[in-house]
Amino acid sequence: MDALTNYLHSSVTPGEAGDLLWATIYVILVVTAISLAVLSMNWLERKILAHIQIRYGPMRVGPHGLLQPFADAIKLLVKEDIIPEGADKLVFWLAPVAVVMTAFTTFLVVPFGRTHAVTDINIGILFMLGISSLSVLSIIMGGWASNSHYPLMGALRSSAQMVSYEVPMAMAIVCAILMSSLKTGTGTLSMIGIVESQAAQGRWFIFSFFPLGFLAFAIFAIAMIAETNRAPFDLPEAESELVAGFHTEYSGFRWSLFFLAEYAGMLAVSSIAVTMWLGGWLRPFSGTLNGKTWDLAFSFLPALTVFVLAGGCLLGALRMPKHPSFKIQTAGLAGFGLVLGAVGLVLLAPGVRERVQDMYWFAVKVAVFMYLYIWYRGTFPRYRFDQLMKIGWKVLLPLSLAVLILTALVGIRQELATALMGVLR
Amino acid sequence: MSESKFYETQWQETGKTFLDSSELVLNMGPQHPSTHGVLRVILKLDGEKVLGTDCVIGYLHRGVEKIAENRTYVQFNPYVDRMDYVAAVSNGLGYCEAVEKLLGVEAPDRANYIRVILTELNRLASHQVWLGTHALDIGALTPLFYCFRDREEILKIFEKYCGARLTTHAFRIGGCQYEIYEGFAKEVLDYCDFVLPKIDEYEELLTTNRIWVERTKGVGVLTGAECIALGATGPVLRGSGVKWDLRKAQPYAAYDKFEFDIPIGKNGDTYDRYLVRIQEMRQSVRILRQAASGIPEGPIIAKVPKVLRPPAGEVYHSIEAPKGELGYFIVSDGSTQPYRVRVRPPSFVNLQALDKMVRGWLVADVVAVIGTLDIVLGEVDR
Amino acid sequence: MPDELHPIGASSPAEKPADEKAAPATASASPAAEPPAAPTEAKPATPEVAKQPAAEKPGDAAPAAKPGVTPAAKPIPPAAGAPKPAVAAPAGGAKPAAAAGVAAKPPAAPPKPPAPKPDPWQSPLVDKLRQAYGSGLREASTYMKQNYMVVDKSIASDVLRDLCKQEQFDYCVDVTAVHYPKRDEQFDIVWILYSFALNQRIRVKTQIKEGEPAPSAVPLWPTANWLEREVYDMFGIHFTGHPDLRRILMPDDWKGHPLRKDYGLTQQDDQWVKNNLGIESGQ
Amino acid sequence: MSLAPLLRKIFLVDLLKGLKVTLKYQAPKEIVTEQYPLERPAIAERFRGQPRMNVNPETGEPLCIACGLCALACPEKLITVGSERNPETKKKELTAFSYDISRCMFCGLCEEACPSDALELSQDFEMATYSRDELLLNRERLEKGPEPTEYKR
Repeated sequence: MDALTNYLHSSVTPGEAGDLLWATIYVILVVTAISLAVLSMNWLERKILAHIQIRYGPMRVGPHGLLQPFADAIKLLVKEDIIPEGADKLVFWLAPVAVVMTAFTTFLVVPFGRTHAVTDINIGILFMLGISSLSVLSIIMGGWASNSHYPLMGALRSSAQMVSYEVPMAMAIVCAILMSSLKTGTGTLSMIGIVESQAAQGRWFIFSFFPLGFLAFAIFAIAMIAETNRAPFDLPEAESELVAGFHTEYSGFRWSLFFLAEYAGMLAVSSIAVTMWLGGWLRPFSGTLNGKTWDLAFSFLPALTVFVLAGGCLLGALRMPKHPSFKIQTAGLAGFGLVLGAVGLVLLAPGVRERVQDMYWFAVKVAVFMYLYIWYRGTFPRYRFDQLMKIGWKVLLPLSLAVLILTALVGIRQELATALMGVLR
Repeated sequence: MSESKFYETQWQETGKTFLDSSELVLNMGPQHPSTHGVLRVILKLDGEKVLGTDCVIGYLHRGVEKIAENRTYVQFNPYVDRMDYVAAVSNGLGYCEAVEKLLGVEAPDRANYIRVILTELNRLASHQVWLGTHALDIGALTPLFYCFRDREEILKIFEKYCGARLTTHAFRIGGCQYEIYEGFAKEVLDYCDFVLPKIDEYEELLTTNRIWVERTKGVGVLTGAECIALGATGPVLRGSGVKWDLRKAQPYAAYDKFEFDIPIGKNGDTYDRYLVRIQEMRQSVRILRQAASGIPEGPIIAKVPKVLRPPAGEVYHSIEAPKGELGYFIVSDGSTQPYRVRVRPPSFVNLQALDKMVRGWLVADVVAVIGTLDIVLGEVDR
Repeated sequence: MPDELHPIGASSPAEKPADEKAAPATASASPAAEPPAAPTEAKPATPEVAKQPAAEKPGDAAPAAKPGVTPAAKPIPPAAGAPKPAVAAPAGGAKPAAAAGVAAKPPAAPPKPPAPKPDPWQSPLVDKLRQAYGSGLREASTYMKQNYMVVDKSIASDVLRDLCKQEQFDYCVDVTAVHYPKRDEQFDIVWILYSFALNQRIRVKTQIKEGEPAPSAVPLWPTANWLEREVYDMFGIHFTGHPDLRRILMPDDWKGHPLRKDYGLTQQDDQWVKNNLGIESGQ
Repeated sequence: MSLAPLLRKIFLVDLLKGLKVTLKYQAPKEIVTEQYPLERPAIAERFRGQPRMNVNPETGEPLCIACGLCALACPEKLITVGSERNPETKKKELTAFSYDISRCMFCGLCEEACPSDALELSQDFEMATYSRDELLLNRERLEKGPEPTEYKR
């Protein structure tokens, strides 16, 4: 009980507070949440992509295919585990494990809210970048160990791609770090610190030094798509060229681990983008529309969203085909709506209301990124390998360097001016 | 010897595996997402650069020409639909006209108009399938569905007209079997109005899209002379700037009665071929409008005997199929069965250009070039 | 053959009795006396030209033969009538064979209306070629408005080269073959050429014996590569000068050449069934 | 490069145009696919589907006159007609009829050949069966016509 009260009154993350119990609970929660998010991403991607492509998408397993990801997961788990004969078995086995490990480890420092992170370390962003770069290794391992041409080419492509896009990505992040040093005077590498400096400056870094902040964000946004191997940069798993890229030879559970890692990676880089430029857990207009009433008004939004979802479910249940075979589905959907409604009620409670605020906004921002990912995938063709490299090295890298230098110059413009004046005098 | 054993011994004997050599032999297909069926291309690669290719075809070989020798002229008609199954109507048209030539009969005007309408609809449908799959190969997932949505309307017209959607068997020797149904002309005209904005939409998605342009411009270049030397016809030839279309050069059916342009490209690259095909779709709509609003009255089938015994002799007749020149060389010995039917398949001949087009390019371009050649393996292999 | 079909088949000549008029003319001209027929048609009566109506493919020979056979054959059954010209004209290998095939197919071939005959093809191109090759150009005719020429196999490659390089036939539409098993020169090789400049299409044909190679057109038109491979695959005809003569549609270890007339439709199937299933027939 | 294309390139106009199209089609009302077993497609009247043998609706006698024209017309030779001459009426009567739809390509030539409208290709397109034997339709099944499966879950 003590632990609970301690936690509830804590204003820092469990890691910072040295609260091992809650840190462990948070790790478990984060892993579960990410896995669930990946499952729902799976459903959403299929659904949204289907709607872009004027089809229904999954409709049969559960109402509107809501249970489809679970069915998929079960299918993948019970599938025969195939290891190609020529494969290097140990590495083949290790690759998906490593990729999942790296993908989940990054979430240790992601601040879902001021207190909602496993821990906050003062080199948080470096930690994230470092760990997420490790996923290259597992992809190469998977591609190499398969002992097959397509995976090998996929692995080579993806390693080249990830390595080259990491550079502009890091440059863009350095811009954000530079921006965080304004006003406070000291820049920080801590994820929470960066969000807090955005709060302190009263604006998100995407709007700082216009258009430099936006440019840095744009560079990061492009690089992160390439970093996660998504369309239009999905060369490593380009279906029409390399069949499935580095995981061509994987199936069943191992494949599902790659799948999990890919989506977890998407969530991770989106979290970085949100933290660095979009104010992390801060709600929009926290600078302009502040004050008690606005806070109160905004604090109802999570519950409202859940209610809207619940209403959607109930409406959907009403509009289900009136066919006897849809009885269970209709009931299920209605039940799900009711459960959501109950959750919404819980979210209305005063103590809970404020506490979920942070997470809510963070989740909303990440969800926007996820939607963009899917939207891009549904719209754009795929770049060729050399063109991708060209964009990375010849466009993004110089651009990011320029933005970095300009940001630095703008950041020290007063000092620069005084120094110049001194020289001139 | 099992595969791994093979590598092991190879390793022990030479100290090298395939990974050690600077050349990589990649086997693309016959089961590969973007070889449009069962094409198998053996690629010799240096890294990702293509040093050479070898096409292995024949996985879908059904011996259509042999079947023809064992069927009567009428009975063989449905089989030609199975060659280029994306443009079955064109196949049927070519065959029927070839046999008509052999018989010395001519299809009546009304039949010719119906034939033109259906073949042009089929050209649209074929180009839509091409665009969808080509875009899919290059990574754009969505145009495929838009194209198939619009093609569906064409297939509905086919289904209403002749009772089948894909392998239509729409024409008979001497004309058409089916009278047009009520509202046929209106449906075709409505479709013309429906499809033009959709073509604009495809263009919005792709034509100016920088990724699309980068992926297709300058890729798989064939000059006009190379096209002619390689026998490539259809949009491949026109994309290289040779203004040649059998519908104009040697008009058949009722094509001499309609006004339309032959769109041509300049650079002979994948992008130009794309533009040519898009323009061809618009021209098809133009022909459809003229044809559907002027279907003459009259019989739909010429007087042909129930049992066809064309006089001994041989003819070659070719039409402009969506993929290029589709020719039929038919030898008759005066009996009810053709002595020899030779199909000159455009896809088969065009596919020869693949090697020329992809040398020195990357693996991703092989996929793009296979797409731009618009091959149908049913026709390549017959 | 179906009995039911018979009345329909029989009715067809009755429908067009007018055509009968033309029959005697051709009948008396060509089949009755082979060598004399040639001078009436062709210009100089060189032996090659004289042989021409006989040696050409049955597409041409059959219509000539049929009207001739049938009036004469009225008292005798056509099956018996067919071999007769074979003895009479030993020079013509193809003609009797084809005639026999035609006569034997429909049980009682009704007197057909005469088939349209190929007309001689007059054009500067033909004159030029005739000048250059003389009797090597065995025939140049127009049938159904389509021009074709039959050349001796010894000059085939030269004619093709001339057509390609000098006469602007820059596009090789198709290379194919036809098998006439009963003829001495079993195979017709057909090159279909097109000229973009002239908008003209011609066919060049030559005849070769079993086992004889044909000249390859790949050096002239690269497109002939796969087309010749297909001919090789389907007929077993070798092309000299082809860079890469392999099977193309059939698997490499396939036995036989499917488009030959003596290759049964279910032959391969039956063999497979016999070997693998141990039964006589799968169908 | 003139300014307008350059600006268009910088502001990603080409990409936004495509995104606009895909955004537009996300509305659920744009969906064109069908929930197949639930929603059934409209089949055209002339559709060539599973064959059926028509009988005289009043007497129940087959319309087929056992002429065998369908068997002759069939390119795949998959129809067999058994007939017997009735000694009393001197007419041919149908004794057996089989139609192998596993080899059928639905070209419609048999239907066209039939002089008595007995053989007809119906609108039924659901011909999947659990065994190949079921695809060999005999006279009884042909006369009964296709029996489309009801959609059940």
